[in-house]
Amino acid sequence: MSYEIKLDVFKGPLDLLLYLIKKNEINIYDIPIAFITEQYLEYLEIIKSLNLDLAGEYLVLASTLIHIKSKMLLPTQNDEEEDEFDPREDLVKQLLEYQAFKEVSLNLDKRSLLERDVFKAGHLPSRELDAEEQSFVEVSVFELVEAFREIVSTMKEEELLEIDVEKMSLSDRINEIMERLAREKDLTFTDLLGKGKGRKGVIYTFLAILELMKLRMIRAYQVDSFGVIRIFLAVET
Amino acid sequence: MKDMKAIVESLIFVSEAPLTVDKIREVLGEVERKEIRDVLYDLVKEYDERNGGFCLEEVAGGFQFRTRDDLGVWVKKLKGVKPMMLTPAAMETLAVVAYRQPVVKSEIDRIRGVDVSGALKGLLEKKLVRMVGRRDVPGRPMLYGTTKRFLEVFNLNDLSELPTLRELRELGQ
Amino acid sequence: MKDMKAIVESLIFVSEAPLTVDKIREVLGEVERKEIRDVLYDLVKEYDERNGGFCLEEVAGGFQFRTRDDLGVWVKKLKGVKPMMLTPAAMETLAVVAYRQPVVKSEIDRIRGVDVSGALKGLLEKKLVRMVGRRDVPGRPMLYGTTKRFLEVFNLNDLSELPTLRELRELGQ
Repeated sequence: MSYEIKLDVFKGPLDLLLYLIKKNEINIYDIPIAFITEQYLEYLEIIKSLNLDLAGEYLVLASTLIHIKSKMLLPTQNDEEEDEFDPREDLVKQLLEYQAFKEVSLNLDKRSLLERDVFKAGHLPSRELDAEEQSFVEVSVFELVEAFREIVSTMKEEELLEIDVEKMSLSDRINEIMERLAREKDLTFTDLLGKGKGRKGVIYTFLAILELMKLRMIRAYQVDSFGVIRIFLAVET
Repeated sequence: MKDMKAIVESLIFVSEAPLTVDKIREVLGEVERKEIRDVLYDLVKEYDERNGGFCLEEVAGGFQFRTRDDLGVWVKKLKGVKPMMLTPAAMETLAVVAYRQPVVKSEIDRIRGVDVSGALKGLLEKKLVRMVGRRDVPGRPMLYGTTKRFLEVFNLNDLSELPTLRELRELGQ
Repeated sequence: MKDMKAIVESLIFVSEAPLTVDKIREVLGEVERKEIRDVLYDLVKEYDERNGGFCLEEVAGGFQFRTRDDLGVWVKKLKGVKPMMLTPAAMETLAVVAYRQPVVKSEIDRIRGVDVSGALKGLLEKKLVRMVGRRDVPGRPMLYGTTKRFLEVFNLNDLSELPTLRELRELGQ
């Protein structure tokens, strides 16, 4: 597994190239290709040595630069042709276009952005209206048992063998559930039973839920029969 | 209509999104658009002069109350939320979509010189960019454009308000 | 503090729930509660006199902008949603809880002459009523009381402002 660090300093190979052009005070219409290629490759080496993941596009541009360089080294075949094709032309065009958009994006960034610089009225959220339209039905212990049975039946065989007696007490589990609910407001039944707890953990959790329901500390609801069972705190904490 | 200014004001106040003249007209019934517009500009001016905690702005084809620019720091302190951040890469991608729309992904890739898949996905999720159709060429690639939400977030009334850049115009398509 | 009024106003403006003096103080830093309170009452008065689309109200221990009472019909027309509906049975149950809190269910049953389980459940779900403890008698029955949300919905600053039963019924439509 390769460790990848997203490099946000450069927004891409064109950005790096523009940076180098600016840094060296180079005329963009007359780029000394050999020099800039050398600089560019040097930067790639530094980035690589920092163990940063280098997007393929950086290498594509590197090969483009080398290709242009080699073309410029070749003697022009027909000396009589006055306005010969400059191998840098396409690259310069691309750089200018990119630079224009880069400026536009900086301009956009300077605007008063909603939710960053300006804010609209904090409405009593409409989600409350949505929530009221869903009518929850309180579920019976019966339905809980059915959901429990399903979870246990999907557990792997080896998990059933694990017996680890004093790892977890019922009251620990109760406290854990209450704490989670206080934090998260509501949780699905499956969230609480969770995976990777082993059969014993699941059973303890289930018993804790039953106990809490009996004490009326929590309530279980579902929107429709066989729907997701949600557990809510029945008391405000 | 008696009290029209107060009614219009209350309607804007309770709207989640910028409220359009048409929508106001729908609620008020038979009132001239011009009359509504007059009331709206009156309100804009009034809030402007008052220079209070928020003002009324025309944005994304409608009207919306927004906090005053320079008070953002305090609001952030209250809300303690991280502001909506667009990375430079996302901002550049958005700029290309905004100015070149409708545009295919390969064109954005070409201009930015990188694969913009990630940035584009983020912009779609933030509902700043949407798919607007398909280009009628082999493979029928998806075309992208900006959303109304983009106008709202960037405080623009419509796309023509996008700042023009000389260089961009010169380069053309 | 320069501009304190505008800042306070913007904070209330962006808040989802009524904003308390303490919360404002948390944001502003070292400012006297009294000073904040003065600014708030200034604003309340200002909006009151302006008589526009909304006003600033002290509610549920905080301050909140609300559309003017008599404009509610227009707002409903815009939103096209029914406001929170309480059945007469729910309203009566709520009244009993509000005036008798903390109260056990059997007492509400007795006063209303019916089993209020259903109505009580609805009120709990709407977060107008909550469990506040248990009575120290055999069986330890649950005690019910009203919530902060109840104050907010009924536009009360605290329980001492409770309207008479007749008024309450009218509010609930």
